[in-house]
Amino acid sequence: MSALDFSTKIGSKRFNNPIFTASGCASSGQELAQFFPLTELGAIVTKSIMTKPRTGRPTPRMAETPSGMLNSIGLQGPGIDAFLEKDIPWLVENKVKVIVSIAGETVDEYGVLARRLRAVAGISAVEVNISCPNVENRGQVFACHPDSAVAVIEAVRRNIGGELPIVAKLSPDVTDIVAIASSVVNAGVDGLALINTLLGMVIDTNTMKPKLAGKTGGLSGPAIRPVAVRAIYQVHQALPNIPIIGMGGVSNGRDALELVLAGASAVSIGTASFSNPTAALFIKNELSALLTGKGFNDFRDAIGFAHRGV
Amino acid sequence: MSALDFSTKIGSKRFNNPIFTASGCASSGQELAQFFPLTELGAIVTKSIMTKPRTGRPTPRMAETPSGMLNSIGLQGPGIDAFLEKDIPWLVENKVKVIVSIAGETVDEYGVLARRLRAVAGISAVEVNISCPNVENRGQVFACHPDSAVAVIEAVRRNIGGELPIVAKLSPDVTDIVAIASSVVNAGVDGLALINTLLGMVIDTNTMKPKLAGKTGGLSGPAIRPVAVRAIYQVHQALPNIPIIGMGGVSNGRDALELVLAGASAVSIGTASFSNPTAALFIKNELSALLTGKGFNDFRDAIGFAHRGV
Amino acid sequence: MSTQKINKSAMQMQAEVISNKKAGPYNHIVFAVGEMAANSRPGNFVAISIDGEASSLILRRAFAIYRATDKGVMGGSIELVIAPYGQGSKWLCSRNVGDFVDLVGPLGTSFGIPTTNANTMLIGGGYGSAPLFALAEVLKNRGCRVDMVLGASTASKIYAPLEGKRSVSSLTLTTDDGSAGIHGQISEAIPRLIREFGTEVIYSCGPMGMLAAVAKIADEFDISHQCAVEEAMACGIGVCMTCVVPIKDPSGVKMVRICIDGPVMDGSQIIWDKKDVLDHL
Amino acid sequence: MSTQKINKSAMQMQAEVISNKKAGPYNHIVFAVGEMAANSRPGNFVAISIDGEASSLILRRAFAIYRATDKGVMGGSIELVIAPYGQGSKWLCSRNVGDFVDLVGPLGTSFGIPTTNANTMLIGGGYGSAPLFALAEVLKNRGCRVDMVLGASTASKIYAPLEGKRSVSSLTLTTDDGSAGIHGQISEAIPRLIREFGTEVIYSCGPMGMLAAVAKIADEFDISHQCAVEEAMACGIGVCMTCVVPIKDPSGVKMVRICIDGPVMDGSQIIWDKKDVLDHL
Ligand SMILES: Cc1cc2nc3c(=O)[nH]c(=O)nc-3n(C[C@H](O)[C@H](O)[C@H](O)COP(=O)(O)OP(=O)(O)OC[C@H]3O[C@@H](n4cnc5c(N)ncnc54)[C@H](O)[C@@H]3O)c2cc1C
Ligand SMILES: Cc1cc2nc3c(=O)[nH]c(=O)nc-3n(C[C@H](O)[C@H](O)[C@H](O)COP(=O)(O)OP(=O)(O)OC[C@H]3O[C@@H](n4cnc5c(N)ncnc54)[C@H](O)[C@@H]3O)c2cc1C
Ligand SMILES: Cc1cc2nc3c(=O)[nH]c(=O)nc-3n(C[C@H](O)[C@H](O)[C@H](O)COP(=O)(O)O)c2cc1C
Ligand SMILES: Cc1cc2nc3c(=O)[nH]c(=O)nc-3n(C[C@H](O)[C@H](O)[C@H](O)COP(=O)(O)O)c2cc1C
Ligand code: FES
Ligand code: FES
Repeated sequence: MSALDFSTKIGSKRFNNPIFTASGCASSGQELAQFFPLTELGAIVTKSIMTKPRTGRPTPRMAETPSGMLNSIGLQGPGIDAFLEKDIPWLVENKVKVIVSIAGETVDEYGVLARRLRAVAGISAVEVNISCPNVENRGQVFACHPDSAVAVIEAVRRNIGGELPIVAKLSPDVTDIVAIASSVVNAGVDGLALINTLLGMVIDTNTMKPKLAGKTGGLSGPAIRPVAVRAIYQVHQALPNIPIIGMGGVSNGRDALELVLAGASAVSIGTASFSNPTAALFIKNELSALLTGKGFNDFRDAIGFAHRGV
Repeated sequence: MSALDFSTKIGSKRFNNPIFTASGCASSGQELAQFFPLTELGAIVTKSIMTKPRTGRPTPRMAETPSGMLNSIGLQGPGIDAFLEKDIPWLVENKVKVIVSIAGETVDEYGVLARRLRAVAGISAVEVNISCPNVENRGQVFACHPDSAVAVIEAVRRNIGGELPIVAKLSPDVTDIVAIASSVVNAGVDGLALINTLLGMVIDTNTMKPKLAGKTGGLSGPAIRPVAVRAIYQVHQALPNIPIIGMGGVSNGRDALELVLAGASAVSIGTASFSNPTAALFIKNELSALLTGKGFNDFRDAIGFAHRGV
Repeated sequence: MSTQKINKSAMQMQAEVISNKKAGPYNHIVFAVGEMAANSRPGNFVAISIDGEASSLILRRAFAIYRATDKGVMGGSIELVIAPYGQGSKWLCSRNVGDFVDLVGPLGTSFGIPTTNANTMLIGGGYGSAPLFALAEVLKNRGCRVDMVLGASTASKIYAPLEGKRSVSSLTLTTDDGSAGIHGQISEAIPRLIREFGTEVIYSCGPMGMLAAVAKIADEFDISHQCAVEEAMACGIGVCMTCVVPIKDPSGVKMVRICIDGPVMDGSQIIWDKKDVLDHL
Repeated sequence: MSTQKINKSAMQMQAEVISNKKAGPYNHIVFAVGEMAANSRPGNFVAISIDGEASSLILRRAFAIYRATDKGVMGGSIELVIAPYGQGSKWLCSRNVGDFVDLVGPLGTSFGIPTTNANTMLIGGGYGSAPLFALAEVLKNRGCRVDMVLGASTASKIYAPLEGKRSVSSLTLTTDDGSAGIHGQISEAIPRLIREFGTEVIYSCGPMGMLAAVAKIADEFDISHQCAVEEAMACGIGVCMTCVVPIKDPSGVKMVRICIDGPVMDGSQIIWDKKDVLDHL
């Protein structure tokens, strides 16, 4: 059995392996470094950052659900300046591959964020979060409509310049995800991140009120994996040449393989890191063993394999 | 503690209690009758029936998922003639309250089905399934777009005549469920059924192919409950006077109460009956005890309680 | 409620594990089920909940009844033979004596018994041999000749307990790897045996591929064939429509639920080739 | 990897249950944790996985360390005091000696210890008293006066084991129903006790409502107040941002993660009134 070539590509950038963290589920990396060397992962995708510091939503911000959880963080973060000053240097210094996730309230803000990133050395891609459900009104979820999604991507593309791959992160809460995906691909993204959380709610039957202070929250974890696999499969079928960073309920190597077979070029680990701080590393090792066991020599041969004959 | 008035209303029809079966999860009732008297339930909602006998999809038709399952039955059924001849008489004879679910491939078919039902004695409502994900193309999911949803409802309303309440069953796989709900309410439905299954997929990592013969399937069970609660809450907030038959992952009295507090006037039990043949009866009893324990004298006071102050 | 026929003697209960023993690669587990045992016939199955209330595994698993004993020291009991394969069966195989499981049964159709004595052949693959031993006993009591043929990939996977052999006139083993009995697939050995024993009725239970091969042979010899089929089951009680197999029908194909119209079905009625089915959908 | 400071001595391990005993309405459980014990300080907590791999409960539960023993017969151990409340805590309370649980710890900040001897008051509500006994021991060894005040809704819910009382100068109990100690809420009794004992530093742990009341009193008396707060936690290691509490900040409100910047925090910095927070969001 020859060694597995485990590397993958998003746009022009190559990653040593396809296991990434999911935005918002590894903060900016340092918190996990006690548990394993972050350089073991393909990349750390940082928590979506906005232009200004942001307090986020009041608590409670989470509710456990069957095989999943709701969160309503509301994009709490230090703002792009503090982020670039404090978080990025630590990652770069420690040779961690970084994908920076950005989020804005307006199309212009995305442009501003992209411009701030253009000069930053050491980052490998930008993930444009246009699908966060934890914002005051659903109208702000740009990924709900092709027009608004395209407007954001164009603002980012205009401002970022150079070679940095642009990945658009989409929401599953739409009537036709393939249509949204096609529109951002036409607008020039280099990759897609699928899927963000599903909009959900839990009502506390003791208090008889919504459990989250923000009422609704984003559903993540194993519960949503079938929705993620479906979305990745549909989009890969329609757009086979666009790399997809897949995510949604992956908690072991088998799950990761499922997303890869559906069409993911990389797999991000989100909620699983909450149950298990070393989840991403463990999943990477399991996936590698599974692929080798199935006779794959090159990870890239497995991408979208479920679409092809055996 | 005074006795609980557990009755509920959908349109002009009164039901003894708010626990129903979910369409497709109790076949046409007889199968469950060994386990408890069906008259104990508010109503049996029968499996969606089409004009002609229908073979449905090939097997495998199901895949278990974390806290849920996918199904891809493809609306197998005997067709409206055999259904009215064999299944309905048994239910009526045994004094079971029946809500008939109908599904068509075209707007006209829904009209034909409605006309066939208009003369049938002993049924309490018609549930119009415009949201089955297990059809050959997603274009057939009428509930995906307000126009097609309204066209179906108008065809049913025109053909059914009389007093029979019309309930539209909606899909959560849309960008804006409130918009779809509003459009069918304007078209004259008496109630809404929320939610049908979410479109999902499982890939078998042994065969490296989609596990279901039909590739995609509908996701049901506790995994989707937060999505159901959110959909019911949103729609009840926008349309507080329209009765909602809530469903999605209810497996005990607490779950049922959660949907009621969100705005459901009745709760249908689906996948839970697969794990537990007596689930519906048990849930009815638990819900009744919970409501009484919280001091409710009238079930209807609890409907949508999470929207109001305590 | 009048005229309810489906799932007629089924009940749901908490059944106590009264024995759980390794038997080669299988676990042989005995449950105290009281009066349920009296209603259990060879071919019936039970459906068991897995892993408690907080489990993410929400569906029951179906298991063929290996043997039902109406009256014993512990009252009625049923026995199952389980291959620890995935999460559900492994959980069940790790139950201890004294544990309770949530069990629904008996479910499904049972094997039809000839009204006159006949030469019968019982063909089992893997854990599929489980329900055949109780069947053999019933057939023998009816005065039938019972020839049993059990196949598996390798010797250790053949489930054939000593006491099960009492009721059979002959026992033939086949293994794909030749580690026991006849070398080769079970279906290769059967035609010769049918001729040798003058078989008039075939009963089979095992993987669908094996059943299909047996059905073809039964058809060639024009002898009746009852087989216990398997398909992914969500409910086990006829309400979900997931467990269907395609059977021949004037209109082309009809899908029938194997949890209530099976698992025992007439092999000649089943459309075994998936391609033939797809053409009709 | 350079300069990594967060979760500095945290590790993930399979910890064996070496004792599990009922203590009134609580369970007192001891785990063998090896070297983890040496790094555990009063105020730290551990996060434990619930119910195995097939569970639908995917998040860990956090528990304050009641006591850590560096070297014992079984090597290092930690002790927890758990109220069986919902699915997670009930599962944990039903573990048997010899079972293993997946445990991450020690996590979070610990109580700050005065550098000079001071008059300290330790205020605990419900299972919130758990970490205070180990703290009392440390404070006493530093030469501090330690007055302990424990409150609960009713007598049986006060967790105050005999051996825990060794390190305290005085122990006052309060119950909402008057079934033991002073009748009334814990916060009503405190002002008088502060005056009586000349308290200079307050440590508190318990329900947020109680902590808020204590914070108000500490503010009135202008004495320092360290409290161990609670908020719904998804990860326990600082990556998810669910567990925040609002603290005062030049810009208005800042949300800090109590799993890494807490659970022990400066009571005077916390914005206790939810309304004040909402106004700032
Ligand atoms: C009518 C009926 C009777 C059955 N009787 C028995 C019985 O007597 N004894 C028994 O052990 N099982 C029996 N089964 C199978 C049983 O219901 C479960 O499918 C099996 O125990 C695996 O469940 P799991 O949770 O362990 O695995 P899952 O993770 O649920 O895996 C199920 C999948 O594995 C396949 N599979 C199941 N078992 C095996 C195996 N041994 N080798 C290879 N693939 C397998 C199935 O086809 C299915 O695709 C029966 C099934 C049916 C429908
Ligand atoms: C830093 C920290 C330290 C903790 N230390 C302890 C400890 O030492 N001992 C301990 O028993 N628990 C402790 N907890 C609480 C513990 O983490 C769990 O929340 C608790 O065990 C309930 O979990 P569950 O799965 O049983 O209930 P769930 O079903 O998860 O219910 C959790 C909900 O119940 C509330 N709740 C939790 N416990 C109680 C209770 N006893 N009475 C009333 N409401 C309650 C919570 O606020 C939450 O809303 C601590 C929590 C944190 C964040
Ligand atoms: C607590 C939490 C915070 C999240 N924050 C972000 C975020 O800031 N930006 C983003 O694009 N996605 C965010 N997500 C979504 C995840 O990146 C991921 O898309 C989703 O959780 C599905 O993956 P999972 O099931 O593996 O968690 C967040 C998810 C969780 C659970
Ligand atoms: C096996 C199966 C078959 C179903 N068939 C139908 C159907 O024929 N018509 C329909 O409107 N909904 C159908 N549904 C959807 C259910 O009625 C229900 O909306 C959904 O399963 C969510 O509820 P649950 O989580 O309680 O199962 C089916 C669901 C399942 C699991
Ligand atoms: S398993 Fe549900 S109908 Fe057979
Ligand atoms: S619990 Fe996740 S950041 Fe604190």
